[in-house]
Amino acid sequence: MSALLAAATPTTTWYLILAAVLFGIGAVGVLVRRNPLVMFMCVELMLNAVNLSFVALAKRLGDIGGQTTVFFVMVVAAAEVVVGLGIIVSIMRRRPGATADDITALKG
Amino acid sequence: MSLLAAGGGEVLSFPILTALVLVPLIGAVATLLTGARRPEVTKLVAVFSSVVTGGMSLWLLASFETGDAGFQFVSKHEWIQSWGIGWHLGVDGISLFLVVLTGVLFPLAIVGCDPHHDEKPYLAWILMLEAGVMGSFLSLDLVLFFLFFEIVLVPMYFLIGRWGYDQRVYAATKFFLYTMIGSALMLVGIVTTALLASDQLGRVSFDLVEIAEGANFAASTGRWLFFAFAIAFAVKVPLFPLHTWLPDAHTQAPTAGSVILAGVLLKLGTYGLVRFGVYLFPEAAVWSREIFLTLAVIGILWGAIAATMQTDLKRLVAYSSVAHLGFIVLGTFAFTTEAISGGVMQMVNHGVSTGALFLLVGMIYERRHTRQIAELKGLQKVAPIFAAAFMVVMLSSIGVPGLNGFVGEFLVLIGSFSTARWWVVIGATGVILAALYLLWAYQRVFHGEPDEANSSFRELRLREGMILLPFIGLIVFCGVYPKPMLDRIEPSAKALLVRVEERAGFSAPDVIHAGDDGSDDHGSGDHGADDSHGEEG
Amino acid sequence: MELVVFVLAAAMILVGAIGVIVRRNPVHAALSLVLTLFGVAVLFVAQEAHFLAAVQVIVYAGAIVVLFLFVIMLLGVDRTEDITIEPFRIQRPLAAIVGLGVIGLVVASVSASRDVIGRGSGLEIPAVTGDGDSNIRQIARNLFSDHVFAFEFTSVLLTVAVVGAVMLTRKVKNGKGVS
Amino acid sequence: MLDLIWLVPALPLAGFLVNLLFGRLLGEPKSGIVAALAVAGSFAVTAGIFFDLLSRSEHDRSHVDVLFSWMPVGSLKVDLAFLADPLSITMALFVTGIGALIHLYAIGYMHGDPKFSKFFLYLNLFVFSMLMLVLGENLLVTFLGWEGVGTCSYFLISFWHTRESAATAGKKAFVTNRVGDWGVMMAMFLAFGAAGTLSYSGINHAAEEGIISGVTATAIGLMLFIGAAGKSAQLPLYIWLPDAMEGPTPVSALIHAATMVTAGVFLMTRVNPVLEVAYDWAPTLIAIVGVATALFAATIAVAQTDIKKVLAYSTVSQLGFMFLAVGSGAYVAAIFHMVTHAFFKALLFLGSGSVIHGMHHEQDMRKMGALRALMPVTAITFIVGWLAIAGVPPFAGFWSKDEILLFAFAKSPVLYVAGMAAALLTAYYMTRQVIMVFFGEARWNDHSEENGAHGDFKPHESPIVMLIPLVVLAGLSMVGGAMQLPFSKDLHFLEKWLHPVVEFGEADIKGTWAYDNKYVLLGIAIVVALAGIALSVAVYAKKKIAAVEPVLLANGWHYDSTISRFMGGPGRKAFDAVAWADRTIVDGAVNGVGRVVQSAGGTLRRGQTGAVRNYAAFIGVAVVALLVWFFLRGVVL
Amino acid sequence: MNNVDNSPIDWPSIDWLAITPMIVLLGGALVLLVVGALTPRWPRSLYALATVVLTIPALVIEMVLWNRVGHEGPVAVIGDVLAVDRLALLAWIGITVATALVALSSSEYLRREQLDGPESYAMYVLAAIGGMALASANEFVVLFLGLETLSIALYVLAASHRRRVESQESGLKYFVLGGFASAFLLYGIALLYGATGTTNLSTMGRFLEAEVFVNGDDAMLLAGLALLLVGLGFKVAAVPFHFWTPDVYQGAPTPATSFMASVGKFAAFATMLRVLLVALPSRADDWRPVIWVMAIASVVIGSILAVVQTDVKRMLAYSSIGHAGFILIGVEAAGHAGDTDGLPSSLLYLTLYSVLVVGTFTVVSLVSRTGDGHTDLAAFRGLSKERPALALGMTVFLFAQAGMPVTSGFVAKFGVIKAAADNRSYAVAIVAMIASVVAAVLYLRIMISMWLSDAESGDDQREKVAVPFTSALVVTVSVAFTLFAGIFPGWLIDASRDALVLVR
Repeated sequence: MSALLAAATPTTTWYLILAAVLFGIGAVGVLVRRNPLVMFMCVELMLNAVNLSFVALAKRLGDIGGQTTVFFVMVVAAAEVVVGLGIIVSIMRRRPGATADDITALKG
Repeated sequence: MSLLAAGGGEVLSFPILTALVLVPLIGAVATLLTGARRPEVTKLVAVFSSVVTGGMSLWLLASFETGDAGFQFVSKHEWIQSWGIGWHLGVDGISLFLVVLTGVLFPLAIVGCDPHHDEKPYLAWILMLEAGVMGSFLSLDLVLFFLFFEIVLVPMYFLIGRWGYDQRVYAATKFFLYTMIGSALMLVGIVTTALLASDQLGRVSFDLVEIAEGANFAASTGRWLFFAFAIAFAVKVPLFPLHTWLPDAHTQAPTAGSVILAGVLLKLGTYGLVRFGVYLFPEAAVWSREIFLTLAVIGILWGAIAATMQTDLKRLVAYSSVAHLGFIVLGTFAFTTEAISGGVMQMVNHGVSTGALFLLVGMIYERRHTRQIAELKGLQKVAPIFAAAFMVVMLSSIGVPGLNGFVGEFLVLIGSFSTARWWVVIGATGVILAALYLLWAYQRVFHGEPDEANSSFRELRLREGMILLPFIGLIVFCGVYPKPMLDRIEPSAKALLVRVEERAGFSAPDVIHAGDDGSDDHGSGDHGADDSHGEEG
Repeated sequence: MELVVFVLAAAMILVGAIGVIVRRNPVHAALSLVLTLFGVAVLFVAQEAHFLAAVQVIVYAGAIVVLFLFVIMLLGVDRTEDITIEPFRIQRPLAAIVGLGVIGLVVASVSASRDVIGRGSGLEIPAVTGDGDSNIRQIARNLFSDHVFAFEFTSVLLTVAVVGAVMLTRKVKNGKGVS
Repeated sequence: MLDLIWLVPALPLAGFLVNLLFGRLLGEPKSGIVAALAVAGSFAVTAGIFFDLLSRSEHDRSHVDVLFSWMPVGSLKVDLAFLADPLSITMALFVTGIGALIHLYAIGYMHGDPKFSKFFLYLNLFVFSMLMLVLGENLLVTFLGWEGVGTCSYFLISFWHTRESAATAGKKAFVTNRVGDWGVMMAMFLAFGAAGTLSYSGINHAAEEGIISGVTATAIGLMLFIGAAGKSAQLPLYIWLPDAMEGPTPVSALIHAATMVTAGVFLMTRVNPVLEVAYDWAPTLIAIVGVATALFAATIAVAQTDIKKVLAYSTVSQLGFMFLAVGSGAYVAAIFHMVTHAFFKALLFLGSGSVIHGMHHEQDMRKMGALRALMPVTAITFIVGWLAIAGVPPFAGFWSKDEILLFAFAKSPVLYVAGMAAALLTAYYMTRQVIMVFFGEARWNDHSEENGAHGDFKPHESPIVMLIPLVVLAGLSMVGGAMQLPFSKDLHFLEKWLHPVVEFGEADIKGTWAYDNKYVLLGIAIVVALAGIALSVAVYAKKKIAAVEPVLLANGWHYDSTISRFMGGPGRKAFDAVAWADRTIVDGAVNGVGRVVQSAGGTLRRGQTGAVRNYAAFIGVAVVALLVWFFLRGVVL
Repeated sequence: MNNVDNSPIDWPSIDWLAITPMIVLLGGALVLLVVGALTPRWPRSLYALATVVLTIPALVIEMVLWNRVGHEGPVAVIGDVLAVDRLALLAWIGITVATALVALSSSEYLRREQLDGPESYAMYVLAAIGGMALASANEFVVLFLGLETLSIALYVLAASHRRRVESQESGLKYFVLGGFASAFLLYGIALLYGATGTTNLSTMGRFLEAEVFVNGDDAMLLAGLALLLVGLGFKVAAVPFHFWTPDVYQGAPTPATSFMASVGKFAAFATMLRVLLVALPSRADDWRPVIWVMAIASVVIGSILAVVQTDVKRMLAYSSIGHAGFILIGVEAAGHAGDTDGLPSSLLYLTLYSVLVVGTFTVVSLVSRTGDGHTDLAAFRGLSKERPALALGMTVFLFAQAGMPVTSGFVAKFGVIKAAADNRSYAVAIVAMIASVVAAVLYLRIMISMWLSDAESGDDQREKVAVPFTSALVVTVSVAFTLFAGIFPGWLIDASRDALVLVR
């Protein structure tokens, strides 16, 4: 059993696959949700998937650089959230309850 | 050879060709800078600069060395060195008369036509147009030529679009886009030509002479490149079936615009075919000659037939241009000295006679505010002198011997007959149709008893007469005594032909010379070709 | 052990992720997001990125999600969204293509290349020990050597964020809106 | 004297220029006098040259005067040069001579016309062009004149341009002539290709030397014949000539009877060596066309009621005779008939003009009659002309027509019979005309109102300036035959004179049955002419036989109207179809491209829905596509 | 082995001169913010002036650096993360100049629209810094940070007209899609990192040059490349990642639009060139076809969609997609082995286009009148009568965008076409030229509006177009440059050619 478990030790590839799935779910989320906030959350999911990949690869490569990159990604994510929420707040103030599908004045 | 010519040019301390381009340009700027309060000053400035340009072009004509096939008055300077683009101007027998025509036609168009509103920008655009046209005829650098060729569209666009008639915007846009699509291909062609030639030249150069002398393209490559150029010129000519922008542009353009469009702008196409098509790619030109001959002949007939059925006088003249330009293309691709010289001559002749025709139609419009043939009647009775002027110009357009139109047409046909017999047989029927549509139109407009609206038609005024006089003078002079022109055109045409024969192995069937001079016959032998090649610039 | 951790964390992550995209109420979505974020943090630990795991929890779960929730409450947009209805007919099929395509192709690519991952590592950093400090130290070292410019540059990014927030959310002066 | 040959065309040109610049200033009649003097001067110079040439030996009777090099390009060397030789001087003589007479006549005829000076301007220009035509040293100079006379003819036919029919007739003449000109151009091209020159001496020389092959010579000959058919109103291009009668009568006399229309015959004679080298069927074809035209036009003339139309169709018919001569190799006879025809046809036209003048511009013969008393000079001269054309000896027409028929018989009896039939009809319809106009009862009183004459309508004799030419021409018509009498070799003056020009092409009929029995033919000709006259007298004067004037003939076998219907119907439709195709297909394609771009844009922009989720989805799909591509590149390829 | 704990941190040497432009700009931005917050309101144009003044030392130092690179060759500084080569410097200069011009042109806009002063200018400057970092990033982390700095600033600028819903909508769209695309980009970086073990461009390039991949080993690398291209393609607004462009360009405040089109595009293309040519030249055969398709799709779709628009800003947005396609042609050419035309031609295009587009949008922003809403074709009607000089300037810009000779647009197109032809990519060249003719329709339509349309009723009641000094200056400078560079482009061509030597 333990041998079996040992053989089934998750490798980097497992992590990468998991990350890919998470990324995919995030991408789908952006496409199917209409609430801009939730869409934004899905982008965060995608970023987390990337982070997971970075960490796993860093481990595999034995390179701390991957982890450092994740750190920067988090900073960026934070900054993005601030501004993104700012935009959403300013638009929602004018048009409470608007979904992404309602905001289509510009088209064609 | 070009160096020799360049050396000859440098002796002149005055860069006449550069001045020919720059003077109208400066005139345009100066026109714009004149005060709005004094419209007559504006006009004076414009007239002055165009007259100076015209004078310079006549001086050029006077000091042109007859018998020299190469480029004269060459002005060659580095410009965009990194891309091998230079300011290279020169004039030879093929371009000389087009330059002179440009120089002469513009002052007449400026003086002879009235824009009715916004005179200042109108004059500035016309002068810019002149600079562009001059540059196109003088450029010996592919990019420089393209630059002028393309920039010409802008003033013409505004002239049609702002000072034209009711459908002007449509016509101007059509003209602009149609021509631009041709030149878009040409630009690719130009760039490719220079890049492919650079393998043999050792450096990228857009210099026409350098490429023509130094590079030899593989047959298939040359053909593609040739077509890239030829399509642009075919649109400009315009060659059937790419001609439909022309009637619209002509009809909607203000009179000066039509005069210039017919007079010189269309020649950019035929001139381009000779200078850049045949000269650069003789092999491809020979290879594709049947296509061009066929299209030219179709154009002659099609244009003539379509002209017959027009109800708008200006449109009729426009279609007649399609037919006439067909003759020039026919001559170009017949590859005989007579035909090419005739073609070049016909470019000038068509410029003079169709220019004058548009001027006259413009005068009719000024008086009657209509160009509809059906609304005009019996003008000859009330304005016999006007009718006479129209008649002379019309006969020139029909190609009656003794007037200029005949000389070019005849030389084209007789020259082409040996190498393009059946095309000539069919194309020559165009002269019948030319008589048909023009005389029919003349009959409807000038003959008959004038109705009420037409009975107050004003006779030709002195100023108008003075404008028309040079046209009629040229029409008669060139028809009676074309030798001075031919003497200057022929060496260059012959040199071009020698090049075609040498590069493409094309030779016109030898003409049997009964008795008189057989010495001119350079035949198809390589030696003879090499010898005469020496004269080429 | 590792397998168990991985499976559990993966389950958290996926459940949370799916929660984000299927929970109709944005508040619930945000809470699902927290679940995912925690799962990721767990895997960070499993991959010996202790520092990042901590930051993940603090920054993401602690700050970002809170911010989300805060905004949801502030704007009162916690209305449920009917995700059974899709106004654009092609949207869902496209989403399926995108989701499956991205997942499938990336997974396939990653699997195809699994043997060569790590080949490009020029650095032979000793295997990370169990010492928790070490990870932070390594990151710090890395941060202040190779990435010192990037690190300093984040200041610009954060300034942008701050100024941006100010610009976006300041009250509209001079009343009338123009549209 | 020969060096002054340039004066021959220069004088009318000067007259033209004077009238162009000062015509209105000079006014009537001075401008007419200037014009007439110019042509008369030209005649004087020509006469001088004629005597100069006559004084030379036969093979020295050719002189080329080069004015300047006209179109020197490549191997084409065309000079503006004049050729003075028996043929051109013969032509020039009667062109200037008859021209001068007609100018004189026109001073009277055009009296009171507001465009008096302009008429003479055109007339001078015409004479100039005609002289260029005949004196040209090469085909191109001839062509210059050729087109010039065509243009002048256009001006003069539509001289009264406010009249729609005149304007149309002018245009019709020009365009029809242009069809022929196409042939001339082709001939020039062929000749240049074969001989490398356009000069007559070069071409004829080349033909004589055998440099021009038979097939080329045939082509050149036929192409020239197309041109000649156009200019000289032969089948199938004769249609313009009857309509050309819309012009003032002096014009009809000068251009459409005496000079211009004979240019085709002149041209064919000029290049007779080429025709000689051509395949045999080529001249035969010309002869057939000629005789067919002669017969065809004669049948039409039988039923015409317009005094000038009769003469017009008769001209067509007589020109047919000339081409019959050309086709039979009887160039001297052709020229002979051309000259005599010029005399009597000019006379007839001027006479008819005098009648019209006297009848206050009435041209319908049915409204005339019994004019001989009122217009005695006109009547007598007209009768002389009638006898000449009818072929009554010893008037000029008899001799020339007989010579033609002699050669025709030598070529083929069929041609002779057809020609004789035409001659019979000629005598018949000309007699009819004379009777209708000058004899019988006066019918003009019945129609005086509709003639626009006020009150008392009475035909009157024309003024003296108009009568002088009539008398002179009548004299010439009487004695013109003397220049070539069949009785003895010594009396063949014209033949001897023209010999150097036609010696290569002239058919040799010695030894044929016809030659040996030419007096028999002479007799037959006299009988036929008299029979025609007698028949006509019986029909129109004695009214013993009912007149046969079928509508078919009056309408010219519906030939012209059929062509007109075709041009106005299917022809016009075809032209319209081209214009339509240009608008909708050629231009439609251009606009279609624009529309395609527009609609492509319209379709594409629907993808830009404005919904951000759509955008993300599209981007996502693109991502997948990109991934697929790279995956394929990495794994599969 | 003893832990490395105690060894001092191996600080990289810092080439201060190389980052002085950024520091100057950053310092200036902060001063602007602080002063703006603390002092009473300045006359508004002073902020613009201050921004321009700020760019001058930055520009001077960039010139100095340009010279230095000429003498000492290109170097990567601060631990090899920042490339100082002429590609970067040209981008920096372009960005700096464009920033100054946009700042000048927004002065009037902000006054008219009653928007805030200093923050906007600071935002431009900060975004420019982001763009500069992006353009010279030799390290994916810096690249990502620079990209995000630029992007986030642009999101804010796009949404910064708080009274226009269009502005907010464009901000939101840009933000959502931008975040979406950034995620792809980042994922791409991650996969590349996994495949190569480094995030440094030079190192990656060297590694890939040496490495041989067999049977699908490079799948991850290529997947990373694919996702990277998505991110870059999004940023440069190439089809099929262009969907945001028209909406954002139209909705954003016009000066912000011009900033996006100039600075944003310049920085994004610079980084695209650098990534592809420094890190991934050995995979050129893989990415070149993709760029090829993107280029053709961009020129065609950009042109076709542009001609059916009625809103000028939207037209120009589509035309900018077309222009991006042209630049991509240069990028594609640069991917051919031994090519020396592609990179210079792209850079030349970018340089000329960024000035051009600022000028164009400045005119648009003037014409859009109070409320920034009048950007449809009708708003331009009669401009030639009302403001002939402005109309003339716009005409020059439009002809330049159409690629007419004697303007910089021709030089730009010529360079790109030449690069394509040099690599025998004739099809691309022909398609691009034909598409540019289609695109000419839209420029003509604007010109028709300005020059050829008759006035309609109500036109005289419209607000007059005001042309303040600052905007006039921008238009004048842009026109002068457009014409000058069109007639004497030699120096720019040489400069762009110098950029061929990259830090590797």
